[in-house]
Amino acid sequence: MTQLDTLQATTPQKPKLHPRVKALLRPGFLLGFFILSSSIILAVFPGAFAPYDPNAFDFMAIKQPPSWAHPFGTDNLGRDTLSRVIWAYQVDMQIAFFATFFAMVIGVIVGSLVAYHGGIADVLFGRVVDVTITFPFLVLVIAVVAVLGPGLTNMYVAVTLVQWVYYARLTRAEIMTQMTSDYASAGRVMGYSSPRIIFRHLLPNAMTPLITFWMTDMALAILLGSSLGYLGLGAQPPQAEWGVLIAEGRNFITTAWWMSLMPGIAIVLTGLGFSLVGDSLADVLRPRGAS
Amino acid sequence: ERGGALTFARYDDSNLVDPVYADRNPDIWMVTNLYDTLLRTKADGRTIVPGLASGYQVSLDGKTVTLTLREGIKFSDGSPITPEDVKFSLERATNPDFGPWSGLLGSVESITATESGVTLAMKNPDPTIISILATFNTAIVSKAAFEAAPGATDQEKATALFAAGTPVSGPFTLKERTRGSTMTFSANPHYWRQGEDGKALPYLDEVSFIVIPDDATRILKLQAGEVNGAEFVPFSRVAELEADPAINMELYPSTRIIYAPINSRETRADGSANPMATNEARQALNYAINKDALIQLITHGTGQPMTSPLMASTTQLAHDGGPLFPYDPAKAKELAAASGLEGAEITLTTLAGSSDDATLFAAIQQMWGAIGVSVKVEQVDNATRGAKNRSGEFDVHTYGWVNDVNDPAQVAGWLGYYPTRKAVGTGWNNAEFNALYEASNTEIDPEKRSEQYLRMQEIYRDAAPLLFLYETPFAVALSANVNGYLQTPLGNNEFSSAWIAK
Amino acid sequence: MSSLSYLVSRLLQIIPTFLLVMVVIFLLVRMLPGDPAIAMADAKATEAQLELIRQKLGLNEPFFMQFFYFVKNTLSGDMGTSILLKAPVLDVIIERIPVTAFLTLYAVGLSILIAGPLAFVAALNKNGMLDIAIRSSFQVGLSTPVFYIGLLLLTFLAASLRLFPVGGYGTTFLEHLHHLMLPALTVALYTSAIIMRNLRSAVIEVLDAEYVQFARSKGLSRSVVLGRHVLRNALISTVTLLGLSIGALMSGTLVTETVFAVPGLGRLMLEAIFARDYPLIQGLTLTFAVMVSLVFLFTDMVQAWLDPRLRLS
Amino acid sequence: MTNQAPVLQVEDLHLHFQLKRSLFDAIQRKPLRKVKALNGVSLEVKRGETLGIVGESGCGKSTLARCLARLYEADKGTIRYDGHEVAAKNAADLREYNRKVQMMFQDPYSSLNPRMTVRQVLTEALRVHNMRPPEQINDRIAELLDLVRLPQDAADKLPHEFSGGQRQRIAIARALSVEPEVLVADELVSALDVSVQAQVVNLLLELQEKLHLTILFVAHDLRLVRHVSHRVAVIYLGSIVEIGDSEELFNAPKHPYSKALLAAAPSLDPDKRHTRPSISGELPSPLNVPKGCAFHARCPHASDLCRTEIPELRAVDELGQVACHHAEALLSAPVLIK
Amino acid sequence: MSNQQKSLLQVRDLTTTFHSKGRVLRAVDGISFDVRAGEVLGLVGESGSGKSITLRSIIGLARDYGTVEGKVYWKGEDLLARSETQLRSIRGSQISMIFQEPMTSLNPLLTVGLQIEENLKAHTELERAARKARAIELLDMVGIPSAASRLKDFPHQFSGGMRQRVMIAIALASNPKLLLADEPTTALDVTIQDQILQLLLSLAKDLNMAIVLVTHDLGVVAQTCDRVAVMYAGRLVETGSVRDVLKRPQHPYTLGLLKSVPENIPPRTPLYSVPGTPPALDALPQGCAFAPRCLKAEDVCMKSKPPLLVIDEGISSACHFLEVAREEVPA
Ligand SMILES: Nc1ncnc2c1ncn2[C@@H]1O[C@H](COP(=O)(O)OP(=O)(O)OP(=O)(O)O)[C@@H](O)[C@H]1O
Ligand SMILES: Nc1ncnc2c1ncn2[C@@H]1O[C@H](COP(=O)(O)OP(=O)(O)OP(=O)(O)O)[C@@H](O)[C@H]1O
Ligand SMILES: [Mg+2]
Ligand SMILES: [Mg+2]
Repeated sequence: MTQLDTLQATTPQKPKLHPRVKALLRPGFLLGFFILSSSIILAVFPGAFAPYDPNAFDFMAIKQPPSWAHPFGTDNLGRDTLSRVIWAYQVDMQIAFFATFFAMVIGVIVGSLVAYHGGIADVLFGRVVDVTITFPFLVLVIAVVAVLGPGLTNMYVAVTLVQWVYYARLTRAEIMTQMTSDYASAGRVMGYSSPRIIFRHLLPNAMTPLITFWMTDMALAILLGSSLGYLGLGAQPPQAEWGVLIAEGRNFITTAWWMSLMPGIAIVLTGLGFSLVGDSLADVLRPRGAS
Repeated sequence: ERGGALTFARYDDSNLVDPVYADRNPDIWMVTNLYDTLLRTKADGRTIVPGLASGYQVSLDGKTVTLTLREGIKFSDGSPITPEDVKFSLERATNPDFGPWSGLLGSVESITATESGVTLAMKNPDPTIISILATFNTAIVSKAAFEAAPGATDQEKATALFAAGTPVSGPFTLKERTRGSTMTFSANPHYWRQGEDGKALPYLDEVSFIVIPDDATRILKLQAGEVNGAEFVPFSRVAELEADPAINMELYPSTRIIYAPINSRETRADGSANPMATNEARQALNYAINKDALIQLITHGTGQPMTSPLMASTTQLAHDGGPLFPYDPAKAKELAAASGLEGAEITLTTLAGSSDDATLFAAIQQMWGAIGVSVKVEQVDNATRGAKNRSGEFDVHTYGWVNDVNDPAQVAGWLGYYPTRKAVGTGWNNAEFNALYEASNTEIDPEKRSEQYLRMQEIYRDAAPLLFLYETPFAVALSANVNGYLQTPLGNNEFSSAWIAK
Repeated sequence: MSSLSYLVSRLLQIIPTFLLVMVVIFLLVRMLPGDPAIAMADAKATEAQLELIRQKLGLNEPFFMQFFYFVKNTLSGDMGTSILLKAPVLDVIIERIPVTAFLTLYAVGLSILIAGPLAFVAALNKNGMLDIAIRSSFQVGLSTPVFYIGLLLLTFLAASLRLFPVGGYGTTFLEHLHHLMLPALTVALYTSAIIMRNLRSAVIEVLDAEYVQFARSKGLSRSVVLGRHVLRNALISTVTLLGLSIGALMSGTLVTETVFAVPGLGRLMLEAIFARDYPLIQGLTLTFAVMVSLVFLFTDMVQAWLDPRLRLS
Repeated sequence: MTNQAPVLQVEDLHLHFQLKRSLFDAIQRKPLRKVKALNGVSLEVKRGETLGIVGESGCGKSTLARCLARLYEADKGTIRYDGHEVAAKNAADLREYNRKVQMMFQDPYSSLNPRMTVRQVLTEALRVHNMRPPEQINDRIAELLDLVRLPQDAADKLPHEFSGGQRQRIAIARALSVEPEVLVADELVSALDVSVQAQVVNLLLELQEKLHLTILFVAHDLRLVRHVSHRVAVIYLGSIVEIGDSEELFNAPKHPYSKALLAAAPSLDPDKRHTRPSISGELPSPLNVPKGCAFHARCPHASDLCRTEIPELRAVDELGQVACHHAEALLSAPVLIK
Repeated sequence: MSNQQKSLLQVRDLTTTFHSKGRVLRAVDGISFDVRAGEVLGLVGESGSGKSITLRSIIGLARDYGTVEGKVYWKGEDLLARSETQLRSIRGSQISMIFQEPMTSLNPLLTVGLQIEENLKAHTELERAARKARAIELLDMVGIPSAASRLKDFPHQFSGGMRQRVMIAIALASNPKLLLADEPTTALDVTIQDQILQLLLSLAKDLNMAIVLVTHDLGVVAQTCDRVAVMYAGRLVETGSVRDVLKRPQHPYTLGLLKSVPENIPPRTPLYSVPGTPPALDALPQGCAFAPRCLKAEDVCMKSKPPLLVIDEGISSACHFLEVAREEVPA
């Protein structure tokens, strides 16, 4: 009287909408997604949206307050602030991406390898982390930019040099957690190679906090880009960059507030977009069933 | 009633106010508040008048200079200022091991103290010597104080003496100081000079300095009424502050010129042919720039075009030939075409974080675009720019200059004389210019010297190793009740005649 | 006893970090274009004069000799003389440490005051309107450049309303509090956003924990449950973050210190870099490294104090 | 059952986990603290048999299982497979060993990669070990699903779409995919409900029959172990205290600990309640295993000898071995429950 | 048996639903039962059948995250109608609860002493010194050696069994009349489980305290309970005295559970197993929740939910075909 044959798999009924998709339909994500996608569109096609040449001087229209002709007003050289803010999307979205992407890639690779193999590499890594996080960050960035020459590419190099450590740290911790799961051991029992276990099994499960962190980091990269722009080490003129725009506007905060306020709003909005999307993605990407 | 205590917001702190070791403007410009010189320059920056020395005499051959000390002059501690102190001070100033300024007294052979003053024996006649004796680095310090000061070297002693209680010869004494943030001077009761109202100088009981590096913050501090003055007001704020009835916006004439050295060598540092190697090319670049527009955009109308290629118009022997290279796009184009400049790509090296330079770059890019020259920017910090200037690894970079000495020799040697600094790093090397410069440095006939200078200015103008941009004043905002403050054309902050209306 | 041994072993761990930082900064400053002589004498000096200066500063010595002297002197407590300030580096740094420390602690204090209660409110209203409102407002602090926030605060709170002085540091403790309010607030707006995010999710997590449920099943009052059981546990992860932020703050106050004319280490660092003041840059970097390490050590101790599981090895 | 030569031979296996020691402790020359997880375990598993391993939490059951699966490297001792020492093998042989000796884990929620579908899991296993040419992989997956009684549409689902029992069956399918000879089941059913447990246990019994598998069945549910095992080993603090024929051991445990353990297991009969705990005292920590017999502190029969001498595992009759100084004397003592 | 006393706790139609992500999940579905003073009631059922939520609903913890309906009479008063503040005076003093996981249910940051005294502070007038004395007494009572010196220890310094004892001590601090014990021994080893169960039983006897003991182990039920209630998918399917239920199960599910335990069956033979898996609580079938797994199910089972009917003195079952089931009772 074996019941084995009558075994039936009663899998939970599927809801109509995939729950992950549903999670994405929440207002937070929608707003964030809208902000980020608009930002990307503006960054890719600034020319299509900017009403004026962002660098054209107009001595007849210096420091004009917002009006229909210049919705965001004009700056001290008569340049249209709206156009400059729009063109700055290109630069700042680039900063957001490139100042973080390579750091993430390197950090993730190093972090996973170190976590998985442990031993002397892990000890060395610990030292590198110590030195990097105790080393004054801006000093390193300023120094690297000064050595390599200012400009965005070198800024990316500088930031990557420091920032990868944070990704690696996070990845390491996350992989270590994942390694306590039996599926990692199962991989070894199955006789899989360590690269396969690390990159095929562990890493995809460790990605969620990394992606959240990445999103936040992109927002912070824009902020850092602005600070470096303020110090003249970031974007190079005539490229409009929000930090540079704000820095330009700060001498006119009482006489032409729009010069600094408008790019300021752009930064805040973009930051908001990144963090909204980051938070929602964290919810969505978390593998279900793993409580 | 003249007097009161004044608080002044500065852009940077003085690190060591000593005649010999002052090497940065915030130090140099403070020296004469603490240490008086033998001779003085009047407010116009040209006329030399007696100071601690009541008179001077230059021998006919120019080989001996005799100075007579004023009667009854005293250091702030009441001890007399003696010829020995003067000899000590001048010997410090000539010692090449000490500060960077010893070269200014390079012509002095020896110094002897006499009953009534000192006598300088000269190696050769030096037309600048009188001006130098009115310059901060020859200011008089107390020999006794130095001998008593702790420290093994002269520099250590000088550092130790930059402290409260040190006997000084100038109108103020140092009362207290917190490195990096504040410094207070109080009136020297033994100071010898009298003001125009016949009362003893200084009028002020105290001057306090607060270091506020950020321009906007400095102005806010003044607007909030927390200080009585703020220096280095950005020109973009001048109009706004001029309109403020509570604020007295002062634009002091200066010897400051803003220019841009052009690499004039045959080849660039990377070995490629240099399109800016010819006079015509450099002239084209100059003609293509609308200085008036720059003056409006950057100095907001406070600046003025350069009229002498070698120096600011306030400098002695400056020859006013009208604005240099007035904007002439047609001529620029023509010259550019003729000199093969068209199509060249030039890198403009600017100072990172300077909004003036950013504007300048934006403007130049447009203006040169019109003559077919494309411009790239390269932002660097000050030290990097200095290194590039020295190594010649630049095309054009921004620069500025303020005279330290009340004589054109310093600026001319700097801008045009090849052996000193390769003509401000441009590599321009003109034999006639060099010879004239050398001759002028020993020429004590003012007439002849003036002619030499006229010729040098002509040569320099034609060769145009610089972009001649503009001259700017020193913009200082004072609260309306401050009177008598002066920033000299050399930049010195003069508080001795300042007072606060009660 | 065991906490002492822990302390000592943690202090020992700082040593290799310190040595590595020494190597990095030594190499880094010498890679910077330009040298102190050029930065110091600027354009006005001749090559001969520069040589003289370099000689005086020992810059003509072979590279490794310079490093040897650097290490030797540093380890014997001598960080050299600042080229820019013409004063012993150690003196200058000791003068300025209290300023930066004060500003940092002040900012951290403000951050906690701002972030703490609001994180709780947000967590208790998870995904409610209040939560969203709080989180979005902090986003502003998280994405506005410091120099801009600083300027706004100065313009409105200081220059217009005269609530606070414009910049400076003051001389007495109360003056410090008054003068540094705005710079601390500027920094706190940023830091509190980071702390708020972390604390909020920690509180949410702890609220779900079994021991909180168990505490409630004991019939404890809400304030006891939240104060004793939730807050403390939620703080544990936040303390680490706080430590990291303090570390970043210390060296990150350079722009704030410049805008608010606060004579702290950050601003000095900026000046030192521009002046290529090798000894000063080196000294400051090492100071930062030690200070940050000590902060990390301190946060570890706080954590151990909060969490008895960490106390025993 | 099948009484052949042993397929696995474990001899004197030791494994101590070193706890992290701070720098300061090292300087002070404080001794390293070790968790003594395994202290000389020897056993043999015969081909086709099921060896049950029981013991309380932390006694080293999983550690032993993991040593056998080569997740841990033993400090001392040997493991032989088919008479060949495993440690001496080269990398390729080790992979082959790992294929032949498969392990399954307790936690159905963490033993499967949450991001891989069942098909991906099985495909990967089949590919890596070249079990089937690529074109046959899907057929083989269908076969495997069938074997573990999962519906075919399970192949393209993610683990979270399955119940605990189903996940364990997926884990079994994964292990079976590489056609192993030995299965190490570490608490395979402990996390499951009784009714589901029965399903999985039945499946395991059936597969063993069908595929001639050798099974190491690690569990703490004594009833279950008794049901599935041919032989049983009782572990206490990293050592085997008793090993022998399952029925014999359950009917007449010889070691005092085995007795206490069996007595503590609650009987299903409400009329057979016992009113006093079968044993007092907490489990000692494996950080400081007591001297002598590890059990002496809780043993009602402990003598001075027990406090000083470690008892050897020795045969008292043909069916089993005991590690107790007083085994013979206790043989006559009554068993508390069943 | 002296079951004539009045009920201490009466649960009537208790229903707890969760609304999450647009789905309704009925974790407890209209259950009713009584607990009499001094008795031990076992609540058994598979994982996820709603046992814990039932307890949490009674004590008012579940209403934070779910909707709790029905009545819970405590000494004649409906607890569910009470405010949080009113509930607090009952929680921990009259009704206490012990949680499933001794490892996570004690606050790791607070000393054991504090966690005991906390309860005393909330519910008694005792002074500080008296509280301490009481805490020591309690630890002593649950069998923790050298209790006085362990008050200052933190939970992580105790073993799992000791932690569970500490939890019991906390729960007993204010002499509750009812102890809700949510799988108090599931996380423990058999030998320790044995000790804890014996402890609970003797305490219940000494203090005349009623216990609701949640477990999924039928052996534990057999060893400790007076009466049993069997839960399946949020509903009670069977209640009765422990003897009745274990020896003469009425419901096919109870029967299935009992049969899947490998007892009285030749080794290595297939075990009986209830086919299939429990249904998801947010997708319950229309009729009897057990019907899809029931070998005896017929159309009526698919259509209507059987009510819990009293079929004999003290035994109730919820099945359309009770007679059929009864036939299957093992001899
Ligand atoms: N990787 C490890 N590092 C340190 N100690 C470990 C490690 N793995 C196991 N231990 C310790 O070794 C001892 C034996 O552990 P093991 O997991 O083998 O016990 P177990 O019998 O399987 O227990 P359970 O029934 O709880 O699964 C335990 O004290 C455990 O804490
Ligand atoms: N906060 C909640 N939100 C939504 N669903 C919940 C919540 N808490 C519990 N549930 C669900 O309610 C059901 C009953 O849970 P409960 O914890 O009472 O089960 P249980 O019988 O105690 O199981 P176990 O034996 O595993 O402890 C489960 O399906 C569970 O997923
Ligand atoms: Mg285990
Ligand atoms: Mg439960």
